[in-house]
Amino acid sequence: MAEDYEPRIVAFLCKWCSSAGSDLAGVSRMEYPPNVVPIQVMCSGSVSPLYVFSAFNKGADGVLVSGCHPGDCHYIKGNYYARRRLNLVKKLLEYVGLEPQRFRMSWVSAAEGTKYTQVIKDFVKDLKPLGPQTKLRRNP
Amino acid sequence: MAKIEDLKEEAKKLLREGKVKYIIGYGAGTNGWPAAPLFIKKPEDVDKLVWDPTCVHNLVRFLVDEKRRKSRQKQPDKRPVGIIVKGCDSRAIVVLLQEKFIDRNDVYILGVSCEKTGVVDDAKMSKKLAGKKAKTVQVDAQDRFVITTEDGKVEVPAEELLAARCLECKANFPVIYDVLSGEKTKRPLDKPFGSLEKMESLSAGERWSFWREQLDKCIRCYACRSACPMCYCDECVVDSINLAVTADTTADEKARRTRWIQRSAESSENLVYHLVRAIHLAGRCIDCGECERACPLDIPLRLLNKKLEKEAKELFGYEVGFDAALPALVSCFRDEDPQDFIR
Amino acid sequence: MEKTLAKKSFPQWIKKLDSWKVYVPRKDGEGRWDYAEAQGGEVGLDFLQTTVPPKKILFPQREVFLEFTKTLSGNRETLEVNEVLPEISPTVIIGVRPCEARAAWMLDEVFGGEFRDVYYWKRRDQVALVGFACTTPPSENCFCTSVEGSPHSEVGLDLLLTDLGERFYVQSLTAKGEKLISAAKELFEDPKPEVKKHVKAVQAEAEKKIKRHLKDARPIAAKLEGMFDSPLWDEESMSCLRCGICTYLCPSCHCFDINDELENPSPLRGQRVRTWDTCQFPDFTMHSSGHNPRPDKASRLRQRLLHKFQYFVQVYDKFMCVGCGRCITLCPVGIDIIKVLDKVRENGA
Amino acid sequence: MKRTGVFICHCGINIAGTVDVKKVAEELAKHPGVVHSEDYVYMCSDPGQNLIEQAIKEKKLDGVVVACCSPNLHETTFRNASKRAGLNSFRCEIANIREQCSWVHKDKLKATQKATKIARSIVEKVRQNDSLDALSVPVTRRALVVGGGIAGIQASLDLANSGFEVILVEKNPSIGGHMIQLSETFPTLDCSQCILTPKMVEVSKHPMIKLMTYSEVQDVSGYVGNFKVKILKKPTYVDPAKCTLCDECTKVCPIVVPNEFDLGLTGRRAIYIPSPQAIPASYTLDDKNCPDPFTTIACGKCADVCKPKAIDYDQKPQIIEEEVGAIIVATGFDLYDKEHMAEYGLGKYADVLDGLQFERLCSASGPTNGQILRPSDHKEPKEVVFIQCSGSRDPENHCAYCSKICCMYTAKHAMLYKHHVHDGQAYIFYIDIRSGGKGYEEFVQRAVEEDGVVYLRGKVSKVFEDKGKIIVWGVDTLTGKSIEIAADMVVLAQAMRPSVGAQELAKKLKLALDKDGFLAEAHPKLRPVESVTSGMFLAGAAQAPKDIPEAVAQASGAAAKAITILSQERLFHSPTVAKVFNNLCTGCGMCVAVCPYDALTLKDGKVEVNEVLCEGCGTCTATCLRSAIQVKNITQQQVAEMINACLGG
Repeated sequence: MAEDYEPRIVAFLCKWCSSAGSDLAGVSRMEYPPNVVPIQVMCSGSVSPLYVFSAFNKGADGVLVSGCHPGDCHYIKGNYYARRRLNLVKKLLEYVGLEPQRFRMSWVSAAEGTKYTQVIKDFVKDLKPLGPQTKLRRNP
Repeated sequence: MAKIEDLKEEAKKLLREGKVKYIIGYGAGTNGWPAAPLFIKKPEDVDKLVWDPTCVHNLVRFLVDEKRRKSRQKQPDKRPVGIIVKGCDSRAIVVLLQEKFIDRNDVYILGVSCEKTGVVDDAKMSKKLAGKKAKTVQVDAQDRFVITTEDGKVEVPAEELLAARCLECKANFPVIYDVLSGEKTKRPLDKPFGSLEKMESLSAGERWSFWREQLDKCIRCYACRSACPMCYCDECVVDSINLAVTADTTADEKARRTRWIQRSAESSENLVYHLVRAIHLAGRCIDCGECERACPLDIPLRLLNKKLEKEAKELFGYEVGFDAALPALVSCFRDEDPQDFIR
Repeated sequence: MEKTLAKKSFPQWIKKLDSWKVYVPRKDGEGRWDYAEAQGGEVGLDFLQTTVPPKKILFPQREVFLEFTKTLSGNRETLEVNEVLPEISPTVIIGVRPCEARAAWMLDEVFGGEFRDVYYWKRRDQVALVGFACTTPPSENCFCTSVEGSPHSEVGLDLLLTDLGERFYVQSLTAKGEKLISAAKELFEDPKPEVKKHVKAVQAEAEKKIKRHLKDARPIAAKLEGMFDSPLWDEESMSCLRCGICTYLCPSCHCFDINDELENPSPLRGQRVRTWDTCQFPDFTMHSSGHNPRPDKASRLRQRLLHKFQYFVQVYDKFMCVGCGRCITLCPVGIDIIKVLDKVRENGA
Repeated sequence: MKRTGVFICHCGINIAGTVDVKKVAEELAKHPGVVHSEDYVYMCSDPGQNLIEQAIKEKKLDGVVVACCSPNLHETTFRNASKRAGLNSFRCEIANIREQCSWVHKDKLKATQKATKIARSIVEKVRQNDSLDALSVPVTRRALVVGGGIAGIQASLDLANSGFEVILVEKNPSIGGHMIQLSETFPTLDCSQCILTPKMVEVSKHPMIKLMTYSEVQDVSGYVGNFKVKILKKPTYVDPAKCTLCDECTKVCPIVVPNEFDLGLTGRRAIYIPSPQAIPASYTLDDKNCPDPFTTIACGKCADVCKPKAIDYDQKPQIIEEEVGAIIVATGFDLYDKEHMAEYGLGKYADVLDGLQFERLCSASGPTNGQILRPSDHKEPKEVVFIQCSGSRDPENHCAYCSKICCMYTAKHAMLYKHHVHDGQAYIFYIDIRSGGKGYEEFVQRAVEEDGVVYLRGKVSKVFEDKGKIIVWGVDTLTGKSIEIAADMVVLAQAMRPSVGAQELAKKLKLALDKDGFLAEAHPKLRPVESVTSGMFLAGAAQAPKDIPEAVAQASGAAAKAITILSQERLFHSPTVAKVFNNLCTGCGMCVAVCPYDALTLKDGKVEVNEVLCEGCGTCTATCLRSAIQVKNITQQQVAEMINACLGG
């Protein structure tokens, strides 16, 4: 694997917890790798499996979905639906042979800037040895 | 094997009394055999009905057509449609009811129990016959398949020729019906997800090579979704063509149809198509195996859907097709849903 | 030119065709036949019919027409468009069934004529078709003889090989065919006089083996003209699933769609591509207004039959059906074009 | 929309220090549909905002992207600027390139590339944003308060005193809740009834409060600002206007049942007044016990003796419909069931009491007129064991949570006991003492120091009766010694549970419950008095165990929150709500099932959105198999383009 390979990651962050947590990481000037481009969604419950497949299809090496901790959802229970739906997505992706490291989900609260930073660091670290994702990607 | 003589009587009665619009059943197919869907409008045609182990089709698919047809008619005939269903097919009706796609009064269900057998797998049978052509398949009193060929009869234990889904069938009798032919015999099931074992034992790399090879064959003829009774959407999300346009659809709405994948039958696009289909069938697929059977290139699509059926069972304790009052798999959750995969 | 080729020399001949890209029928793990690039001299001779016809090589499911890039410098927007023509080396498909070569002949008509389709012809000109006359028992649903073809039709082929047991009887039909023979002249022999008789016998036998027949195809074509509004279409299409099997896998169906596929949003970059399409998909005739002139299965089944047996006959004086039987064999619900046409014949009779 | 303007903020060096803002502006200028792209040192400054306004006007922009700090900070600033320039504020969006980019990266090149991608993705989003106007609905400026305990009373008074009409619904015949049963209250030991009854009277006399006792909420529909409530008014068979409180009826009533007010320590008649201080001051004929369920004969004696003819057997239950703009739920608590506490002999031995029963024993209006006597033999108990955490802090067997007020009231009980029985000895078994609160720790100390209460740290293993004594076995974990006390009385500090029926009511109100069955607040820290449903607020022990001052504080908080709604003529609601594409909807109802706000309903085979209820979370969108429901301005099409933009380039 080329030394300078930088995985491309799309992160779907819920507005109320994870995006706010990521903001906190910024306010606290924590440093993490710039591989992630965040997309703010209202709730992790709104993350359709289509988003995940599409991100991989358009060339993402990793996809992260992050929402509020169970019980903390701004919309009461959206993250519970996300948890169920995306568990199935993960199982399916792994079943067709996608490396399990490539799709990830995390609970990051608005207070967990440190956790967000760690989630991203770990994700990038885990993706690097895998090299580019070519399986779902169009025109690899 | 159930005898359907009593169903025929019922069918005749229904048609004679005008209680149903028509009856969807099985008749002689191309070249007289195997069976093919048959639509009966007149009582005198009821005798064309056949029932044998080649009645593989899930006729519930045609209720979708019926609904579309009705929606096009100005004054639709509101009588129910009679339909012959096996155990698996009946579960499709349950899902259609669950999703309010049909109303219970839209159908008159003529249930047939597969009892101790089921339907034959064409490939297994060809292999067994080693080049000889089958003319008929029947079930004898010992629940064996009796195949008639040009050279005479061959008797085969049912397990050897049954379709994989029949071997994994939880309820080989209709779970919902108006009249039932045959006994509600449960088949003891050692391995409800046996067909997945091989795939699950492979490494990620091997699984990828397998699916890559299989899905590369896909020509996107969409027979899989066309044969599927659950794929009743007027427009599939992978199509970006605005099929479902009505008089009040605005130009804006037409323009804003997302193109998730390209039409080109390339391996990435094929894969995404099949992934989307699989995830959309999670908790909805009742394992009638029609997608796999319809596929002209023999892509083992059932393995995708079965996997999610298994996950739904194991992760969420969810079983589809038995209770129309149940919320959809992804429309509910339990506090204790697993989250070990979440950081 | 007529020659014979010993079966045992067959692999050697294929090896000699090293300046060609060679496709041969190959069986996969599940026993399904497909045209694939030759590996060594190995050729499966015991095949009946591939699932996907050789149309996929002449008229690929996806073809790039052009590539475009939109760039902006200062306030000037430039759209750069580059036409992409298929670059293919000389190709030979060995093991084409005569019916499929007849289909190629139909494609030639469609993509030729007044509006030559450059993309098609760029390929077509490079491709030679080597036919295998059908001597093995045909499929359950072969009916080529009913639609003006035969198990040993020469139309559209460059070479026709007839299996005589130990040897092939080789008929060269075009200059391309000559060239293929001359690649390994030494393997080919002049036929002995009695061979012709043998061939005739084999051919007669093959014709006899065809199990299915469509009577009076031409009169049916004439009859179809008055049947646009017949309730027959409704009846016969009841079990249709609206999938694309019958047309995608038909050697003569050739409808397509053109789309722009974006690869990058900024700067805007993408390709214009042609992909197969089929009249059996409900969106095929969808207008942007929401109106669909063929809104139901009946009208789509009618379209398929009318195109093949009425419109095409009117324009090209031939059926757009070669009787390969794929649409019958592969239809998941047993829709049978012969049976439907039989009903057309009997309609109103 | 094809005329987007992009504005990149330097934020001094906060952004420009790590992100090459010129380069981002340059790259964005090349993006399809971008007609204006510039950078400025402080976009949020007046000159910065002017740049945006000017560009909107001059270049006829139909979309604005400001790449700057988090949208939480200046989204409103820039949306207002856009609005001033005549652009719909929903066509302005923020690309967060500070908190989520410049502040967390060091590599300038990579940070610049990332900022470019973020900005591009927001351009793609804006391109498809609709112009939207806030939704507005008129407000019904009245409130419903459910529950007439101290929390409900306080909330009602606060609302009424602010000039809003209140309907106070109480399921029992009298308001006052559990507080009216208490004797003294900690830590001041003032008389509970003395401080509560003035408030109860104020409620009953307040012109803005419509008191509905012996009534229950049956159904609630509608949404914030406009709820429709159906209230069941159960018949009392007594006309309070005529009743003179002469008490003749109870004297002749032959039916005796346990008195709820004294928690079964005394009996009452089928016709009764709950307590001498009951509000409304009137009798109730309890139709569960009259006519006697065994004889099914209504004797009619009470009506015979009632001189003012206040008794009317023909009263029927009534359903009363009310319209309100806000609802406060103050349904209070009940004590953990006796049946669950058999291990400590509660309900089995007459001299094992729960906390509320002990309150009644201490109360001057109680069954013993304030003397502490054993229920079994009416003797003064000389040794009393108090057991804390009875049923609470025990996740294996009982409630996992801490019932919060028991440490304090047990100290109070021990103290009251000593004040009544000077030569008695009080023991308290405890796990920890939690005495956080003003004057609370001092209060506990007082119990130990002044009243000689013996605190034993440890759990009680067994309670049983032996020769007229209640034997308590326990362990003092501080000394490690086993302890056996032959007590005369045992008092259990039973855990507080949500009141009976609260769960059912929560269902009717579509309120969420937490894992313990208490009503769930909208946010545990920041929205502790709001329920998950907009326009409904929580007060008192219905939300979690709490003491009187906390319940009162929360009630006032809930009233204030309700007033934020009731004080408005109209309510405004974000217009980024779900929208159904009828052509694609098949009416399967999957989205209806997931909507946390019940904003979706099925009508004629299609889904309809109640825009006022919808909060725009988009869970419906991800659930729909057909992409037939989308949230405005964050549609799947938009996200698809954003994904594209994030990965392109």
